[in-house]
Amino acid sequence: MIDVLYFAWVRERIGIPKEQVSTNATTVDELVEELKSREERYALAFSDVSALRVAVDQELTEFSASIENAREVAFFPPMTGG
Amino acid sequence: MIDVLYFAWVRERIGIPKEQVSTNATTVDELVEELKSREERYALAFSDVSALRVAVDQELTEFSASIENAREVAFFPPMTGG
Amino acid sequence: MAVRVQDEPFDFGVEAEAFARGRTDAGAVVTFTGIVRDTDGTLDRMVIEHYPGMTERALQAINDEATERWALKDSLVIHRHGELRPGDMIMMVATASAHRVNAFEAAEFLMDYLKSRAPFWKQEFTADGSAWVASKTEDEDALTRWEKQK
Amino acid sequence: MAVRVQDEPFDFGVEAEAFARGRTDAGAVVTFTGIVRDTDGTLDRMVIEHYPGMTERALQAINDEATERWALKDSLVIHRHGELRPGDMIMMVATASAHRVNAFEAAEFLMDYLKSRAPFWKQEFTADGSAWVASKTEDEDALTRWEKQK
Repeated sequence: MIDVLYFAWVRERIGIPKEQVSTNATTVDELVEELKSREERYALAFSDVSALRVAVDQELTEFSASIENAREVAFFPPMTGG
Repeated sequence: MIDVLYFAWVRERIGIPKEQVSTNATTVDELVEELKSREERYALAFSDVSALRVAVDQELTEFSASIENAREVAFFPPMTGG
Repeated sequence: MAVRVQDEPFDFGVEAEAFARGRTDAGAVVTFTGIVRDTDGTLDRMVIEHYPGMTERALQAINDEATERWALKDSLVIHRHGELRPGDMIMMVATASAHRVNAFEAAEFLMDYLKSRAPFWKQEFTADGSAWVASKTEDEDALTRWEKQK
Repeated sequence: MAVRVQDEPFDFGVEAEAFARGRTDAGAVVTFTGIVRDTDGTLDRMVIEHYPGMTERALQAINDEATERWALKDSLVIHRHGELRPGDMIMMVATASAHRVNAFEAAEFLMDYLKSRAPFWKQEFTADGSAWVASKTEDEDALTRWEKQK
């Protein structure tokens, strides 16, 4: 089981801020494919991953990154702080 | 008659902050030569004009600048504000 | 070398003064403050979402890197989240160094990284509805300046 | 777009807060503050001499140029003269702009020009006597950055 978090408009499209996901995915990319195949709202949110950023265990990383042993994966648009 | 002002260590070497000078000099360079010929303390203060800056009527300028119609000429070392 | 992420307003004057006061080790203090703009008078409020936990870690990492690269005597990052109104202060950074070039560069570095690497997202609310603020290509591009230098 | 040359201390926090407060036209405010350093603990005091009349003119001219080149919403320059102690604030600049890059660049420009073009001279007093602070080649060199850009 892994915690999956969504922020900003990704959260709005998927409709929830956080969920627990049971998955065999070993990379972020594989996790995204699994989620997209679930429901239309996921397919929509992840339709263009180049517009998204991902953090694994609160560290920014690439979509090719491993999620084996990860506790938490978060998806969000590019940051706009400052 | 022209007001001649001295600041920082130029003032200290010449011994006064300001004086009125009667001169026929038409440029700063000529004025410096006149002053140097007066007394040792002037010769010392102006021995290396590359280490000095000059302002005519409160505008930074070159030693080749004209002082015709000028009211005020000031000599000082490079600035160290900020 | 403090980092603070908070919902509450902060007092820029008090923070800036406390940061600079009585330093005899650092001749140069630079601050940057970001303020909610309302260029055309239509903004009702801004809401800033963040990623609790990761936000603090990201800011601390950016701050640590700035401190190391510019040999800062001190630094401060404060960033608000939640609801803000036009004119409200969103965030501030402050840097203290022996020399002004270091203080300026470190503050710019902190701002550039904070913009594109700290997990904050701004949403603007007007009478017409709400919109997420889009990230700017120039903000991402600003980071390359610091990579080349290293 | 204010310039102040004064013998009295100024309150950095109050000035910074008043400068930034409630702006809805400028999202970015940068301040720089110069503080009397005492690196090796020997400085008793610093005395800053200036050229009354020319000082204000020079600062105003530098400030006008910064305002024009970076389309600033506002700017402030305060510089003290007279006697200062370690930890005292010598001067500050503040810039307000719609964008952070402009606010940073304008503040750096103000500092670079103020250092080498405004008629101030610092003299340091220690137990051993007094010495005029020497100008730095790097301060003069810093100006070339802005000439090239123009």
